[in-house]
Amino acid sequence: MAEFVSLAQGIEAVLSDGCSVAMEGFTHLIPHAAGHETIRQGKRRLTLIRMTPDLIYDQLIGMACAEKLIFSWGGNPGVGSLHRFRDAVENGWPHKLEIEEHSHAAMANAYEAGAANLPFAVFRGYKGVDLPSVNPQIRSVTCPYTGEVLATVPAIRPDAAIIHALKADREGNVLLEGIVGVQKEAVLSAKRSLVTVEEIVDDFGPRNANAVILPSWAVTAIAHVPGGAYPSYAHGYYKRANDFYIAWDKIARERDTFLAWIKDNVLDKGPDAFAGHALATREAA
Amino acid sequence: MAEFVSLAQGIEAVLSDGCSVAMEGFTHLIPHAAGHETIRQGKRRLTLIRMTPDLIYDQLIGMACAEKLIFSWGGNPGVGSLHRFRDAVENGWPHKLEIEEHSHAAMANAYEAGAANLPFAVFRGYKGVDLPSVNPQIRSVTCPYTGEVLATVPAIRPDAAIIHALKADREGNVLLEGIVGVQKEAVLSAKRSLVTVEEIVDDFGPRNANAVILPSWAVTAIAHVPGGAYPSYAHGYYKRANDFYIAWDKIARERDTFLAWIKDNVLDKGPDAFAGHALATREAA
Amino acid sequence: MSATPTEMMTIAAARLLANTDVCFVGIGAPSAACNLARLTHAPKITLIYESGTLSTRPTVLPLSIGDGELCDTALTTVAVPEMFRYWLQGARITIGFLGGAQIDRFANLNTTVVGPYDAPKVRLPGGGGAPEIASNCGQIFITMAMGTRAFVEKLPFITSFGHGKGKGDRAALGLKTKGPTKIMTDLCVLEPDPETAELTVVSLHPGVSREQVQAGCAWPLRFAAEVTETPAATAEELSVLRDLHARTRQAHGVAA
Amino acid sequence: MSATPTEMMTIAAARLLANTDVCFVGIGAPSAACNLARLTHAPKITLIYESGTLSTRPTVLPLSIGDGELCDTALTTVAVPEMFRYWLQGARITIGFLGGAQIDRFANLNTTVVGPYDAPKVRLPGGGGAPEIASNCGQIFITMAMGTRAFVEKLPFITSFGHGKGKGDRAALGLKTKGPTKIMTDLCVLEPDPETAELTVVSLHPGVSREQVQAGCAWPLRFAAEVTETPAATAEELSVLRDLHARTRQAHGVAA
Repeated sequence: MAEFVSLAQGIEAVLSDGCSVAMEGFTHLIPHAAGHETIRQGKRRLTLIRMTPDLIYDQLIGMACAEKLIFSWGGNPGVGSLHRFRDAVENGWPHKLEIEEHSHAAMANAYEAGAANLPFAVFRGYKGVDLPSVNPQIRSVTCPYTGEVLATVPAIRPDAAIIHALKADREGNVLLEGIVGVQKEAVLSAKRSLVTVEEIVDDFGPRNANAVILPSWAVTAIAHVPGGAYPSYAHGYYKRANDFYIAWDKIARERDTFLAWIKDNVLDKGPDAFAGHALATREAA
Repeated sequence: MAEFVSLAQGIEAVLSDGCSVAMEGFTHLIPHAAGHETIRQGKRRLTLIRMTPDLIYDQLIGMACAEKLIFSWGGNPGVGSLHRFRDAVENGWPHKLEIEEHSHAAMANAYEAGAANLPFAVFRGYKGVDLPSVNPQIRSVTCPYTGEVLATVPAIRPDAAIIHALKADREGNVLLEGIVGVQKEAVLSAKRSLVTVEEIVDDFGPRNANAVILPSWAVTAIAHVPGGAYPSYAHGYYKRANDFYIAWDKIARERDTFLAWIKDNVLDKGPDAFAGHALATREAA
Repeated sequence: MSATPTEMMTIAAARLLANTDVCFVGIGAPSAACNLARLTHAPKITLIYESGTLSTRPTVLPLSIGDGELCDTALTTVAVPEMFRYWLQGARITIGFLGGAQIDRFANLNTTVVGPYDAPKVRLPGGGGAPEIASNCGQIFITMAMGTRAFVEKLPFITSFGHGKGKGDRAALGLKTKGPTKIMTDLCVLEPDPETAELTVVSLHPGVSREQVQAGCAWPLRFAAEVTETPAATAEELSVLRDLHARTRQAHGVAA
Repeated sequence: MSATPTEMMTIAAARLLANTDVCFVGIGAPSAACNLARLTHAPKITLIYESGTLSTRPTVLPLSIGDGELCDTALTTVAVPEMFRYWLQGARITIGFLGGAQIDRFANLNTTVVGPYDAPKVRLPGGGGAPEIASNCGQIFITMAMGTRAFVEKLPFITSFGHGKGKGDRAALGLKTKGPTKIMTDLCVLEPDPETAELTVVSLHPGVSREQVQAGCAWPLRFAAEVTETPAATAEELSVLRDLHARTRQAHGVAA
């Protein structure tokens, strides 16, 4: 059964130095508050897994939390580069970052296989492209019926998954709706999981057609962190802070502006700051 | 885009002698009216695919429509045997029936692989059991990462899928909710599909958390057949006619009582009869 | 007020269940046992039916694996492929319930055929979910009424795997789950012997003799060094179980 | 009122789309083109964004692939694994849109690195959905602004496969889809030559010369036997497109 914890307790419970973690959320519901707490706790040598590293992993990479990145698209959506990610790959700052690169289809299938407790995923992909020549984890199997050769990737089975959701009920069941991404698969593929939520409710009430519900017994810990997805968004709560995504380009371009921003906004702040961000975004919306 | 048709037109459009068809519905939403229309049209040499053949395939097998059955559990749920299925397998009446037998997990994975346009499905199954020794379609692949040997089955890719759903909107999008089974996968795995529906609406309105919506462009044809799942049920419309499942045991036990029932209730009737059945069940509920 | 043999089988099964269990429930005795546990000592037990209903809390027993009642009272309902992939194969189920037409001394089960597969004397329904329930759940509880046609020397067909030909056979296949750990019958409770995995009578239901039990089994039964008496059904167990069946009859017009 | 080069690129792409198309849409010019088509001659076109939104009808352009607006106006939204398995790999998409940092003469694309993969001069975002969009969609439309750093002689890395080294290479890989059939740039429209699959200029946007096009391309460009002029943007096309961008700016505070 999921336990209700503070964000700090939750990060301590699910992350340890050297472990692998998937912090997921596909544009929607990116667990930024949990990323900040990970920086504050000074976690090291993490294997970071995420389809789109986005600002959340740019921050972790820049703060030297990551040893390895498993990913499929490393940009600032609609804006351009992730400068901290590029600085690590191009210049080895703050240290060398090992990368394992896939396509979206490969990562989505690898999460699905992890949730299904399979050791690998099979899909039609990687035809004619160069990624298999630089990623030895991309292999193949032959169909036992047709002889067709299909691509394989290892299942994603992280030590921990961290997601942000809309609601938890008092039994610890979790609700996501809107764009639900790969979060269900991330949680089910992981050994342990932390879910930050916008609110805790008595009853989920009416739900959208594509609502995803995670039973309490499939979740390790839940922390109540309103606004915890900012500058990403929480459907029905607050909108995506597009202006912050644009501003990040300038903040993260240079090492010193990045470090100054992290000091002011992460190291010197706590999870409560997110409630204010979300409120400001909601009022602006 | 899905076309709106009568049930008779729909069966003519998606079924032809010798083709393979999956009529799915897991206890809920079994497309019985479509099964009856198939009998009336005298289709022959069908490969019938279905996890639980149930009364719907007992009727088709008894009326000599089937050449082969692909299935995973062939009983009358909570009652006992499917006598027409047994008569075909044990005694070759009305003619010999070829069978390809799987487990539920294998069939569910095979539909999933079909929907995903893969030639086969991989799963952890069939360990230590006798089915692989009598079904040469159960094979294996070796994981390219761990060396583990996993079971495989061919993807299900039927010529046609037939399902019963709750609602279609006027653009031909289809809604199922409640116990949704493998119907989405059956439709997406098939070359063409027929959906019978309880009602046609302007707007789907509020939906359950697990609603499945099939876009119009993924469906071939839609027929409006209220009550079309009877004696199965349609969530929110009418309940399962448990008494008919019990009665079927007696009807289907002997060949002559079976043939008499089919004449009176299928050959001499049309799809409209189902509206009455459903109404009676609703009133009794 | 004393329990019938079938009630005793159900009650013995219910007693083994705890609040922390996640059970994959079949129709009949398993469903009655799980809901009896939920309505007595294990109110937080998690029940899953293979139709896709997660954490369901029916007020009456379902007649089919996919009754609307199961969906209406579930936390959520998932599609059948997801049920078999993420939840069963995903190793999230602690206890799976199975029964069968036939069982052998190592708790392998047959629900497929009597006679040769290609020319069966009796064609049974087949495996359904059983083969992968047997391999993927943490452990398996079996409920079956005894009789020499059910408890047989040799199975014509192994539909789901118990302990094969003895201890170590599961591990040799790479299975990490425990397999059948308890067999609740209408007359007694059996467990695999810790050394050999052969089924062994560990308790007799009240008033049942060793001879009665042996008469219901085609192979020479082993009895544990200390065979106990299954504690009699309590008044609460019986009244909750009978109320559940009465509600079910009223709702469905038939018994579940 | 005449179109800017970027507007002309978007409008040329929009004209190719029909009511019966099912489009896998990326952010930027593809999104603008698809929604322009939907708001003009193809109101029933089906738009899919890889975040899982099926049959979406946004009133303003999304800034990200997963804007709430896409979900709010969609027929339904599916999980990302389902999107890539059932819908993209399921071969249900007729047209996929791609762009890239670099393209070669056979419409292969690079969005991964400039320089060696292990020691890149510029680390680009990577493939994302592109490798499997390129192979699984019925055909591919590419939108890219010209320039000699974008239209290059040789790619340092093939992120998504176009026509390889020429005609027949797709079939040799077992691909049954058409691959890139149209490349819309800010200056012209190119198509693979029917005999060789080499990109060939088939139409020049109004006022653009052959020399200007060649100046934007690092390899010696082929021109079709008959190069036409791309029809100028109509007043309706321009006003609908500009209204769409104005609504988007108003909604987001920034342009999409």
